[in-house]
Amino acid sequence: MRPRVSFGIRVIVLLIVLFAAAALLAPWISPHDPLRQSLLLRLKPPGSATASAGLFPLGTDDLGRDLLSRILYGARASFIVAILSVSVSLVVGTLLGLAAGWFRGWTATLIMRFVDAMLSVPAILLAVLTVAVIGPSFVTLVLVLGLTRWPRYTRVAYAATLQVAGLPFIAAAEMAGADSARILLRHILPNIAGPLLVVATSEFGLMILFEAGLSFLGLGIQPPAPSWGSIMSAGRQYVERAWWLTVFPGLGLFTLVVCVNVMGDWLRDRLDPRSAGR
Amino acid sequence: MRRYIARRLLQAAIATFLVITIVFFVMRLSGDPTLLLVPEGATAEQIAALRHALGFDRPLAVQYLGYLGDLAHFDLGQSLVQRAPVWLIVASRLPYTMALAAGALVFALVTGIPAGIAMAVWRGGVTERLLSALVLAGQSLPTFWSGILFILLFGVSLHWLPTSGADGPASLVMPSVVLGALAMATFARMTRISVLEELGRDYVTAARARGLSMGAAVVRHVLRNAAIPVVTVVALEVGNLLAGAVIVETVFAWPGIGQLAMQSIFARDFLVVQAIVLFVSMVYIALNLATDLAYSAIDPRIRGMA
Amino acid sequence: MRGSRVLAIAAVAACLSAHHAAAQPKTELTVDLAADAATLDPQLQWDTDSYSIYRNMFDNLLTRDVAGKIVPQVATAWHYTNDTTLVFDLRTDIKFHDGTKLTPEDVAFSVKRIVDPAFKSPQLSQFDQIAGAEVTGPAQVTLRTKSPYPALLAQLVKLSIVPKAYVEKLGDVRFNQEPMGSGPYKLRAWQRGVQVTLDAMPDYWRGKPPFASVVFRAVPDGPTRIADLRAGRADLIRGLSPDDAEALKSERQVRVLSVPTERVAYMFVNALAGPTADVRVRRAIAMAVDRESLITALQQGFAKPVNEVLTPANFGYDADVKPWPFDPVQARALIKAAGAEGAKISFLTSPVYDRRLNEAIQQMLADVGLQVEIQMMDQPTYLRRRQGTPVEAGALSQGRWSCACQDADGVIFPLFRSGSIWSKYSNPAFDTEVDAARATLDEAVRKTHYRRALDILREDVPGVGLFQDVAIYGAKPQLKWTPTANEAFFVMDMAWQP
Amino acid sequence: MTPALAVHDLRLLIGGAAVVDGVGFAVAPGEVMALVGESGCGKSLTAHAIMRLLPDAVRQDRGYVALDGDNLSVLSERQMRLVRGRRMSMIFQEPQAALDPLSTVGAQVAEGTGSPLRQARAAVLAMLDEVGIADPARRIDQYPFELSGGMCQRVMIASALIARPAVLIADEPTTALDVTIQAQILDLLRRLAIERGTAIVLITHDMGVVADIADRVAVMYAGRIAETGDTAAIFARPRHPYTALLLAALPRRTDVPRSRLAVIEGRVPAPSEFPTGCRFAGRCPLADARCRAETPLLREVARGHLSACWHAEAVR
Repeated sequence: MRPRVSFGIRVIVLLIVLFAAAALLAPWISPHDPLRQSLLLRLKPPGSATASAGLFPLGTDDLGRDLLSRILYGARASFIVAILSVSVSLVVGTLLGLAAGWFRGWTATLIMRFVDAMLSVPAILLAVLTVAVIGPSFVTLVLVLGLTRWPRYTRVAYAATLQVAGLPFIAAAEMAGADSARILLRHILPNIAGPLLVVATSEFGLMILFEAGLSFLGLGIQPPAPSWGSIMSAGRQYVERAWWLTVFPGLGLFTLVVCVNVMGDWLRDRLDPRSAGR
Repeated sequence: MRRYIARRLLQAAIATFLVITIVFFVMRLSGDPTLLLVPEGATAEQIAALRHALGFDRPLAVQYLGYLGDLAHFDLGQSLVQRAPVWLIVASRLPYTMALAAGALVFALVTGIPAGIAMAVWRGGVTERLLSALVLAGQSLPTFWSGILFILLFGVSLHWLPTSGADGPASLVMPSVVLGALAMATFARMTRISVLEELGRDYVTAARARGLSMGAAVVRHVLRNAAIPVVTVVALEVGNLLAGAVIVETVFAWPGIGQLAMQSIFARDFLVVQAIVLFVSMVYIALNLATDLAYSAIDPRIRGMA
Repeated sequence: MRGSRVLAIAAVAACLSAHHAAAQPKTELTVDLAADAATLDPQLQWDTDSYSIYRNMFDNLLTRDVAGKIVPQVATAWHYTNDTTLVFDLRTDIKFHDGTKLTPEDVAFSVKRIVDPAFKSPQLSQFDQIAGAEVTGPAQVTLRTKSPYPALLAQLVKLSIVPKAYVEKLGDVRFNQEPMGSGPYKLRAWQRGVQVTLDAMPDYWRGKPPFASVVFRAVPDGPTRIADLRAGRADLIRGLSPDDAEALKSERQVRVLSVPTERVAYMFVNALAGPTADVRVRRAIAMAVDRESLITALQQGFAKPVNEVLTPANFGYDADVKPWPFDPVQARALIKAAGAEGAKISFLTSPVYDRRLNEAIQQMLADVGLQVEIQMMDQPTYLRRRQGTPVEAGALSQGRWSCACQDADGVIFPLFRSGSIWSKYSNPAFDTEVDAARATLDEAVRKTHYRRALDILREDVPGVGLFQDVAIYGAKPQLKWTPTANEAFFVMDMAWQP
Repeated sequence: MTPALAVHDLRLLIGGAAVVDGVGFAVAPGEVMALVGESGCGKSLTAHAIMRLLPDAVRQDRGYVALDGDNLSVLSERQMRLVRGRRMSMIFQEPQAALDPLSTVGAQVAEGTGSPLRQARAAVLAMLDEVGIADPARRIDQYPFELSGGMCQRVMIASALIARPAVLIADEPTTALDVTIQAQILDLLRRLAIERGTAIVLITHDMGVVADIADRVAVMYAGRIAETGDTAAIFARPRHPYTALLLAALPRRTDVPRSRLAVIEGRVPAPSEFPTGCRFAGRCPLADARCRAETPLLREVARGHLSACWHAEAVR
């Protein structure tokens, strides 16, 4: 955990890059069309090959689709949902936090009380509820995840803004006639970016887990579009006969989340030494 | 102190009210459960008649005020699907979730805290490396995946434990471990930091200078001081355990309120869902409050101020 | 509240420490269902799991035998005095579990209770053709319907008789928690979400029940139900998937029981809006779906081919109606002719429906040049759109239809009759036939009308019958039981093999 | 006579750097020996090394400590535990930090006896009384936060001396305290040393404190002993330029006695940049080529007075 780029961190970064590349390049590196079914090739074990269809390195699912291709495309879904929902909550949370920290008074009370209320409902429960009721779709998923997870950013941004706003150079900028928006964006935001980045990284891992979890419950990415969660959910029915359907996507998910978490710890140690290791 | 508690209680009340309101309206975003209740051949008139009888043709504001009015009389209402008092339905499932949450908490505490202590005391060694790998795993394992793997390994292959359901104490083991893994990781990390911080303090050296062994110093002095930040996370984790129960209870077919919540959400059994969310949020809020009060139990400095 | 909480905790403790001995000879029957009963009041919820449990605690006015024929139960005989008046003679030797006699008043009360709008029974629409019920003799009840109603007897098969005095004393809410009937079993304990335990009534009027007690457990997870059966924790399990059944077939300690049901798997095809408003496209879709491979590959043979949107278990089914053949070449040509090549076709669905079937059909239609977009939504939204205007309803969706009345009137009438909420199809000729079949009690005449109606449907294709669903059960080999098409679950009909 | 405590040729390493190098001294029963130096000179590490309570990062690769003639380095950790508190104890710079905030005063003092407070209560009360705590019966059940800094240090002393150890290591015991309290604590230590015959190793950076209570003094610079001898002799005539500068910086008695040693120009080199030769050469007005090339060893410049300077005789 020492703040220098150790061998372990290099491996982690490499793995994350590999995952991202797999997600990005899925259409080109997948051996099969992830949606192409073949009812005659259902539930074939890893390594199965047929003369006509070729090799299925990780086997096939319950509709005879290639599991490896579906996992590669599933990485895509994980990344896109996580990136978008983290962006949504980062933007919403930061803006609210900045506003609360800058204007203080009633604005701050209002915003921070709402943050308290949001934090007093377990986010996953709220997400499950909302998605189940609105009906699952990609947009719903991103919005619900994004809009249930912003309070953590608000808290961090609020505390950091309060701290930075008290520093002399801000007063100087104010006296020089800069308006609030300019000060917030040009002077304060860059100074609170570090802690926000730390939160965003740890949230990134959580979002990947949430997406998979909701898809597992049938509330996330909808079949036939591949997502790690929905592949596992379908695979659960066949857990005794087709273990590969749950083991491989889960392994991908687990590895990616481990990498993101390690990365998050490392970033935190570098950028936010006060809370080292937390 | 009393004023502080009063203020916190007021905050809690506002938060609860917001939660109730959000959930009430979210649940009604996609319409009412009438369509789910009628037989397939029902005509439009028959559907309208049942909707009227159930009161779902009233304006939302009227339904909302009615619900608040009932709540004010501590009336959670009657389940549309089960036609029984909501409190009875929730209360009959609650013991299962409590058993599961307690099992998970016990698992997380008895593994996480010693692991955290060990990582701090034997820092830099093989022990720490092994344990931090374990902690990282606990933190990164999706419960629905580890749940299935456990079922596959201990239930299907080894036949050690029942695969799912609530069938004897053995069936509590797997869901508790799976649900508790994340909390275990959190406790271990928190304990490690906290103990490390305390180990560096003079009073530890002073205690050892008086002839105490390292172990005795840790047990007699370090743990209690390190406990304060850990207590906070323990309380918060209990709330997260209740929320996490939604997925774990689904995977293990555990008949607690998490499973009930999922069933009721899909059946649009509004009042049951609202009652569960209300309950979980209140537990969450109460735990937060309890944490603050727990500080004073541990720390005489705060007790002095009370 | 506190007291009951304590009790509930004690109950969990008891359940957690209970050991399920698997020793023979067994007098207990343990059944794994997918869910707990929603209600045990037989006049409220009627989902399959609730139904399976409470029907064993009550007697019904009428019932069906194994062959599906309507036979007496509480009623001994019945006759129409005119097209809207039906007189039932009743047994006089039936007692409720508390020893009170089942009287005609109880029967009349049961009818009036379920049709009372204030009672808000979800089953109301099945009985709302009934205008009244009067006691007309010491062992006689007379029902009146609003108009001639051929499906009345089929509906009355589902009417359980509840004890008037007891219900009135407890009120509806408590009756649902402490139900009592006159059936072969009475309620011992109900652990919500976990299990319902029933005890036999040894002096039951139809004979001594086969098991001293029956436990219905809620086991939502399919693989767990199978594990329970294999391990002997359950004697009978419901809701096996075809894949599971196929895998279990070879095992000696388990017997797979299956029966074709009256449930028809069908595909709705919107005849009023979108690309499918063109009958050529609809016919092409009918020819593009390879129903044979759906049955063999997806259903593992646990399904029966059907010629129409109806099953042989329904009155009115006609095997002579010829379905469209599987012919992708012809289908592609038709689509080209209709100018619908590459057309986007929406396929509405919800998590309730078999995902694999959706995706398989999507692929089959893609093979003939139609771009199917599966739109997943939650069940209430799905129902609202499917039952809404033709434009809202989407082009396609799949469904599994059962009217629980085994009559064509309960299937093709609501699905395709103009004006019905499900129907996105309008053909006056068809309407005339199904209306006529509804207005008479003469079975031969009704059959003729249905044959004509089915011929019209075949040409117009507002829906495609995919297969007859098969209910699959897993049981211990020693259990003797013949499951029936109406998915009834009468413990009275089961026994341990000697 | 066997000294109560003798340190021989101690060397401590952090990484590769010898932060303490060749330190040795002896203390007789009832004697107060001061170890003086700027912060970072290794005096505090020496104290921890004597107690065998070094931080993980510090390694001792040479030398040993003898307590009443017994070589402590051959003891196991378990045996060492019996030495700590009973035969030798230690008090610290920040008394409030050195007390567990969550344990009562009495419980912590009792730890020195090895038995729980319930059994040791009378002894603890007596000890608290002996270190000058008023109303010990009330104080015994209080928590450290309820006590002033000076009282906390008295508690520390009580906990360190309750088992009547022969040696007390006092690591900057008065630095964190007010001037008046400082004097009281020093008096207390002095009195205990005389009454109980305890040998005291007093670690300090304050020559004023040394003048107050030390019988003998060892001046440390950059991990080595620069000069050692009787307090009176050294104050009368320092034989090391460093000591001379320290004494020169010492204000007269009437001035504020909490003078810092940093008044000497320049700063102590970091362990990684210790020069060859005399480590003080960089700041020494007398330094010449020899000082920068050869390490001066301690040599007797007067009876009982040793100095590690090539120019000991030239020091004024």
